[in-house]
Amino acid sequence: MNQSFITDAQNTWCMGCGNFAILHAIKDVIVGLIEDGVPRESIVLVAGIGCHGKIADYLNISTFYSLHGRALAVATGIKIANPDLTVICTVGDGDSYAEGLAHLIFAAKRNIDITAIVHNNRVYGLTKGQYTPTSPGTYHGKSIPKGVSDDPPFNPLEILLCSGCGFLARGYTQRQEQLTDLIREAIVHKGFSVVDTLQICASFLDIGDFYNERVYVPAGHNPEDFDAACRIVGEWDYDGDAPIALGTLYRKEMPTYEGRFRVLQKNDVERAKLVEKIMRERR
Amino acid sequence: MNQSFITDAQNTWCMGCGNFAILHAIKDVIVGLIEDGVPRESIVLVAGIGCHGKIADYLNISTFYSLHGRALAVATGIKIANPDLTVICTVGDGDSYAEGLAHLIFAAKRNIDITAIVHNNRVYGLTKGQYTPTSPGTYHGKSIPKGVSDDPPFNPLEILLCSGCGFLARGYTQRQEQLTDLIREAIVHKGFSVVDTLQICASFLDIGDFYNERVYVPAGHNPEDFDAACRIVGEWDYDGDAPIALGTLYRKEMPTYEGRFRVLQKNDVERAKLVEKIMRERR
Amino acid sequence: MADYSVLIGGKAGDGINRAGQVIAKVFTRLGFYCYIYYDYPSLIRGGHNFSVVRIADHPIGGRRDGIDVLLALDATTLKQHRSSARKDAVVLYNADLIHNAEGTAVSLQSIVTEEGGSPVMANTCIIAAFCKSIGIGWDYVEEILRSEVPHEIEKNLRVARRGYAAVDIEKHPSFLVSEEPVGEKILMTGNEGVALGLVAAGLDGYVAYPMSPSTGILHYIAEIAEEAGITVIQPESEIAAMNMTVGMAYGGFRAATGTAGGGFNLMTEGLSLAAMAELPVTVILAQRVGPSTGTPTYTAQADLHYAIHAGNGEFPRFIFAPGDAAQAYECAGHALRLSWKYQVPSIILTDKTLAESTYTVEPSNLPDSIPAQPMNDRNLEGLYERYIDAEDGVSPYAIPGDIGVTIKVNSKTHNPDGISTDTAEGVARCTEKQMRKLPAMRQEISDLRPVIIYGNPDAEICILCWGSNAQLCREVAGHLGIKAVQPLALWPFPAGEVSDAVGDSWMVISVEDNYTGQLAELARNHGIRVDLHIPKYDGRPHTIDGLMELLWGMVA
Amino acid sequence: MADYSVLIGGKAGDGINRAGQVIAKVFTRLGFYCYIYYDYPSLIRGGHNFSVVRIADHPIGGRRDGIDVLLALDATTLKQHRSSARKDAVVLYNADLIHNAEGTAVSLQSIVTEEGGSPVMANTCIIAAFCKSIGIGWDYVEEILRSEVPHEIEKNLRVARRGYAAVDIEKHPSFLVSEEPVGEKILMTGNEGVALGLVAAGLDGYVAYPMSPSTGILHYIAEIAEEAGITVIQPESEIAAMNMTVGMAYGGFRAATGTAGGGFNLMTEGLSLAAMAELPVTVILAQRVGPSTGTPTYTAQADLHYAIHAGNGEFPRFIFAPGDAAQAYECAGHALRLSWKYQVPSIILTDKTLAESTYTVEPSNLPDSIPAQPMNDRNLEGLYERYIDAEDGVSPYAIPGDIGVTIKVNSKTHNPDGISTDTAEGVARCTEKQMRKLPAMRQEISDLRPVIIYGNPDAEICILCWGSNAQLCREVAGHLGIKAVQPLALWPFPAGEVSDAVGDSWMVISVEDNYTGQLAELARNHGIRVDLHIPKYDGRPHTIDGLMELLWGMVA
Ligand SMILES: Cc1ncc(C[n+]2csc(CCOP(=O)(O)OP(=O)(O)O)c2C)c(N)n1
Ligand SMILES: Cc1ncc(C[n+]2csc(CCOP(=O)(O)OP(=O)(O)O)c2C)c(N)n1
Ligand code: SF4
Ligand code: SF4
Ligand SMILES: [Mg+2]
Ligand SMILES: [Mg+2]
Repeated sequence: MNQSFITDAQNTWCMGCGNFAILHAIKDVIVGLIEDGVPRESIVLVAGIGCHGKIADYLNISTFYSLHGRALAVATGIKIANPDLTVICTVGDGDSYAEGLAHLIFAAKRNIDITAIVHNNRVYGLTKGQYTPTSPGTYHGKSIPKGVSDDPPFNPLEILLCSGCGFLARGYTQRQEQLTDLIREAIVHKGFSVVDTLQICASFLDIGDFYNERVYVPAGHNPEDFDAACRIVGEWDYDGDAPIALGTLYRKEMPTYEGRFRVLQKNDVERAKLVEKIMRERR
Repeated sequence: MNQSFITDAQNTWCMGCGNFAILHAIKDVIVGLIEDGVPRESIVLVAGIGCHGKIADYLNISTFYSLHGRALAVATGIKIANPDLTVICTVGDGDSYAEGLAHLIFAAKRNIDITAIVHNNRVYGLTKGQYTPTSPGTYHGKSIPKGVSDDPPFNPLEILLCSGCGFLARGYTQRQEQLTDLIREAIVHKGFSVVDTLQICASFLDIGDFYNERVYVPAGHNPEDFDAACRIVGEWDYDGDAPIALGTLYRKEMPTYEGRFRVLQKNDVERAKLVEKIMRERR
Repeated sequence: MADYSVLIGGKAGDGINRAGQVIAKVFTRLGFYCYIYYDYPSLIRGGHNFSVVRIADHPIGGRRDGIDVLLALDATTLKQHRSSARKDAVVLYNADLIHNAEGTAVSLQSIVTEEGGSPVMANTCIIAAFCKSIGIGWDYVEEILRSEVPHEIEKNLRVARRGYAAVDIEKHPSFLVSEEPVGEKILMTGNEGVALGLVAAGLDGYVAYPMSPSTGILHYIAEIAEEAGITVIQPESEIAAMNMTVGMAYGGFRAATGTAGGGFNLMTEGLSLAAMAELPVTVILAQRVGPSTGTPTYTAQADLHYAIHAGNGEFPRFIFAPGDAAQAYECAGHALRLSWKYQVPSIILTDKTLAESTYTVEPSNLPDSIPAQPMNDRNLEGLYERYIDAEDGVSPYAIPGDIGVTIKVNSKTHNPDGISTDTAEGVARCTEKQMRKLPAMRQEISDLRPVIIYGNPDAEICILCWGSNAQLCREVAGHLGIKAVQPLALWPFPAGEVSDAVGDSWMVISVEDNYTGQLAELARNHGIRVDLHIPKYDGRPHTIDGLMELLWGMVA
Repeated sequence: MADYSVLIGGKAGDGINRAGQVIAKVFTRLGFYCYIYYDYPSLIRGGHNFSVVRIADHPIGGRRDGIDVLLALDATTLKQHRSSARKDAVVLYNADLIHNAEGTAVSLQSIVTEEGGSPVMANTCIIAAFCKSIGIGWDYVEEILRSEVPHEIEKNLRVARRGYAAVDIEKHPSFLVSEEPVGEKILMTGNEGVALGLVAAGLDGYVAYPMSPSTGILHYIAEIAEEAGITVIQPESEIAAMNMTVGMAYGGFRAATGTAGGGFNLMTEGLSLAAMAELPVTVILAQRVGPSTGTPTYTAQADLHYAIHAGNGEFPRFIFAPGDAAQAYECAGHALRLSWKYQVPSIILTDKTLAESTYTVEPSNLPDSIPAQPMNDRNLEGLYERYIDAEDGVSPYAIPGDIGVTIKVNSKTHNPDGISTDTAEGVARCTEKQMRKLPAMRQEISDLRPVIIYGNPDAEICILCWGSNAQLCREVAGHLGIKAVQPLALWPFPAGEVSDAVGDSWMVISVEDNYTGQLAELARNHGIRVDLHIPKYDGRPHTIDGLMELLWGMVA
């Protein structure tokens, strides 16, 4: 097996794209996990479709390069089939906040032990810059006709909090070290975890300056305090001009879905016997 | 035109079903609207699929008996095509909180002037009582195997508040008069409005007693106060034992989607001329 | 030849379906063959429900026109079905709701109330009365009730006893030979057949969103899930169901999902994903009247071509279409097994008639066992590549956790290592690899002997049929001395076998529950002549007599 | 006969597509016919992009093998395409990135930097150099640039001037007759053709979720939306897009949506809804390589059967498959119009090659106007019933707001008044009503003269083709003296017309961008002999020379 964690696939992200930071943060976390004894074979990354999804080609671990919007549903199936796996989803904002929003919310509701890293570049990157549910209200891609007004974003973190998400963090691609820590923490958290990652899109929404002026790590924030989490998550609404908190915003341990819903497996012989028994009993 | 507001279609709801109360509340509201000068022809009801959806057969107004989960998307198209219409959606909890959740959230995000009345009987009624996202965590329909634990509900009102919903009310089918008022208020509200209606399902979740002991109308609640709305909406999580507030919980006027996004229509001759002009200019 | 039809009718909520099952049980234990057709509208209480229990001393799989016993829990039943009851029919009716009717009156409600029972026990009461009226001894009735009634058995027995006492033995030609249990026949619905077939073939996970007429599979698998060690999930939508199923397959679960046409629409994206990623999934598509929401509780066979072509792009798949509960068992098992063997999606096409009808099954006639396709026949020496080029297109299957392997699956066109490619060679190779599976898949179907001939194999007239119509046509063919041909597998289409089975019939007639004649078209597209199509698209299956009449009209 | 191919290549982000358009514009204004094939992988910056601009004095619609002019913005372009350039080809390359190559070196980057331009202006520079090298005068170059370059024109002109100055006039056979604008030819992509056809036929609303290669339609309609008075919406998903489109139709908007195969999967539920509710919607299905996500920016024609059968249940629909921009315009208009006339869904099947290639269109050859189907031919006297039985199956269409009418539409089987039914008669009637539309729909297709014959109508060899392959096959047929037949409408399939067009050809060969031969199968299913299928499934369209060679191989 190739021991390197980056494949030979040609990288086709734009220069300056925030995806590089996410790729390397995830890679570093994985290397760390393996050093800590997690078998490399038990780590699975599920990607959506979009610029972000290419990470599946670049990371030399087991990956499922899935559908636009469906990564979380696929990942749920994987985790249920084998709860011993460490399942990480890399998804886009178009991917998981538009096309696949329901799967994200239900993953939170179920509290399945999966980590979703949202590459939130706030545009549809791969299809050339249309607006997403987290684009700034004033951002007009090519699909919004002239003459119509803004379509303000929603705040995905608030929605996630209300959906029962037990771990919520916000990272930023120009804070790669912190991002790495957040991803590690999210993966280690038992239960569903989301790292909304503000990602620079060099081609369509290159707003590093905007972020750099506003991001901060809230001092003394207690992520176990739900109300505090709500407050901090509500500070910036993904549209206007407000401080943008980075870090672990909320954390709560709860029983996981795969723990609650997976039944004890039987082998094929036992199942065949059961079928026989059922038939016998029906006489 | 048949002047009666109830069709001749045979009603097939179970005895004691809360849908009757919703049907009559909506009918009364519509009669009132018409008395107030709203043309009967300009009222459209869009129903999902489920027991609730049968209301489309029973109400003698223009209706679109649509798909399970898709009523809000269909209604959005209708409202955009003709903003003069009063568009009401009657949807189920399985319908709009599971299958069609994304459409509900995006209707809220857009603030399109549609009213969604959720017949929240907290089960899949028509398919025989499976659990929905708002079923009590302890409710086990036939799709949950023995030997697995509860799957606790989410709180749809919190999700709606976070999605930008500008009007949120909770009604109850054993408070028909109040329900009627809430539906009227929701329809009159300019922008997206939701009336989550706790509905008795006589066959699968006949918990009138439970509700009757807990529902109350909060005194002095100011629905314009977002924080107060959050508090009151968070009181009961659709699972445990807590007081259940009824009434208008949140209200805020904002620019509507159809106002922001619909362009001035052109007629066919103007369009044909435009095509000619474009071709000319391309030379 | 004994051949009787018992119709029991009432309102939704009266337990009509259950009552039909109990009646069928009475006779199955005695060695008879039963078939129950259950007719109900899409509602929970009220409306008119009825079950027709057909009882015969030979294998059956459809209903006949005439009714020998009419059990009316309400007035509607009597009104709607009196005319189809024979002159000498046994008629029992609920005297609390019906007055002055011919037949035997039993005051069901009064009895139930007097015994302190719940309203639904009226059906126990009328069943007992019926048993008495055809001469069945009380002990046997009690035995059956004890084994079949899940709740409040003592109260039920009191009610039954009263019903039993309320009638005299009628002078009905008793078709009972003895009250001793005979043979090992059991009752099974099509949905249960599918479920048990999947379990027998090693199902690990079932994920489904409720939708008639497939919901019975979800309920049944959930019921036995703990004992069978199967994880059952009802997710937020069919899209989630399908993609979770695909995810399970990647994770090493043999998984399936089920739905009807409306939900299947939402699964086609995941179906195409499964194909591209070469992950085995099995989908049950239980057909009902369409388009769109259509008529949820009535039958159709109008999604065959859709199933063949569903999902963007071209890819191999298996499609099976069983015709009764035993075939459902067998086909479901093979679908799951072959999906895994070839790493392609499989579809089990059923229809409402098959899914919700109850059939007599003789367990000894079922295939010995459907071998679960083992997941450990993998040769993972050296560098593992998920899509390594294999002569037959099938690459070794590894699952995450297998020591030392990296498994990259991909919805995009990919190289053998699972990494995306868009070069001309890469794109072409990706298609060719999948298409190379087809010859072996065809052979696999042939090996199953997928085409069944009923009736007179040398007849000049041949019926072509599929799904639930097959058993009906079998009977019709028997009566008319003609031939009926049923392909059990519809894709890859066993053209040679169908062609051989049809032979040089002078006239080939397709009988299908659709408008356009989908099997007829499929056969024609494979060079098989079909002269006539008998369409049926009103949601009701043919009756055997109705079909015979139509055929006479056509061939005479 | 003038027939030249110019290849310009560079990285994504270098503006290769735009550069091809400018080059084509230079020649279109001079009366030539142009065709641009644009080849790019699915990424935003980097990777290898190239455009082949073919320029001829006769109508064309595909690319040839040999390259006459090679414009290399980077080394990859030279490396990949040098071998397809003819010996005497004009080669211009970027001297800042490429050293020691044959041809003329222009220091694009240096020039751009010196003039203070942005990197993308390198393409302006090389275009000017190219114009010089084939003898085009500066004034005309400046004129074209002024009309075609949207931003920073003065800077661009400075850069262009430097590029122009950097080369001598080569001894290339000049194919310019004059620099005077001639005729009224214009350039149009397939996507633009679809968009303009819809607008011409009265489109009120367009709702779409981005997906290659259909996105161009969304962008273009959004661009002209304000002027055209069209509401354009990008919703949360394709499911929303489709159901909003259906809602718009109910509300009185002529509406359409567009997607590729992956998104189309998600639209089939709404398609079936539109059918059952009898609401007119138009869907553009722009094909790309599948299954699943496949190869997003490469071409395929593998969703034809899927389009015919998509959606549960059986229902009538129209399917058009245009082959160039002019046909796209015409077919899109007819699709929208006929959808409304018959209140059925229509599908416009395109493919990546058609959607994103640029074609020369002669506006005077386009149909005069595509009459928008009026919505006010309604006879609403008396009691209005949405689905009142009509002899031809088409009931009067009212929209909410129409005085005095109640309009009940329904996804469930319904009575004429739109209220649900599940009686046998109701269910059958609902199907029959829809199916009664088919004869008139067939006639409507016939009236459009839906099958085009190219080449020698009496030839013994006949190519059957569809979509973007048609123009290619037209040329091939011309060269080889054989016949090519293109059905423009694929459903209802114009079997008679195709059969007549094929005539008694001695050999019929289908040319399609798929593996299985989907048109071939469709034709065969309608009794039309197809002897051979030339498959192509590597995402690239045939070249004219490549196809000729293959055909020689086959027929010789
Ligand atoms: C069902 C479906 N719809 C649309 C697409 C086309 N598509 C590919 S990438 C993409 C946008 C991706 O945006 P986002 O998820 O934000 O990812 P990014 O490219 O910004 O990383 C879309 C719409 C698709 N592949 N599948
Ligand atoms: C796409 C799709 N999936 C499933 C169904 C089957 N179905 C019909 S009604 C229903 C449940 C309805 O539950 P809910 O929306 O809560 O309405 P209720 O019956 O409780 O009023 C389902 C799952 C369907 N019609 N369409
Ligand atoms: S388009 Fe944006 S997100 Fe995509 S690769 Fe380029 S910079 Fe990154
Ligand atoms: S099942 Fe429940 S919701 Fe449906 S009609 Fe009966 S009582 Fe009402
Ligand atoms: Mg994005
Ligand atoms: Mg419900």
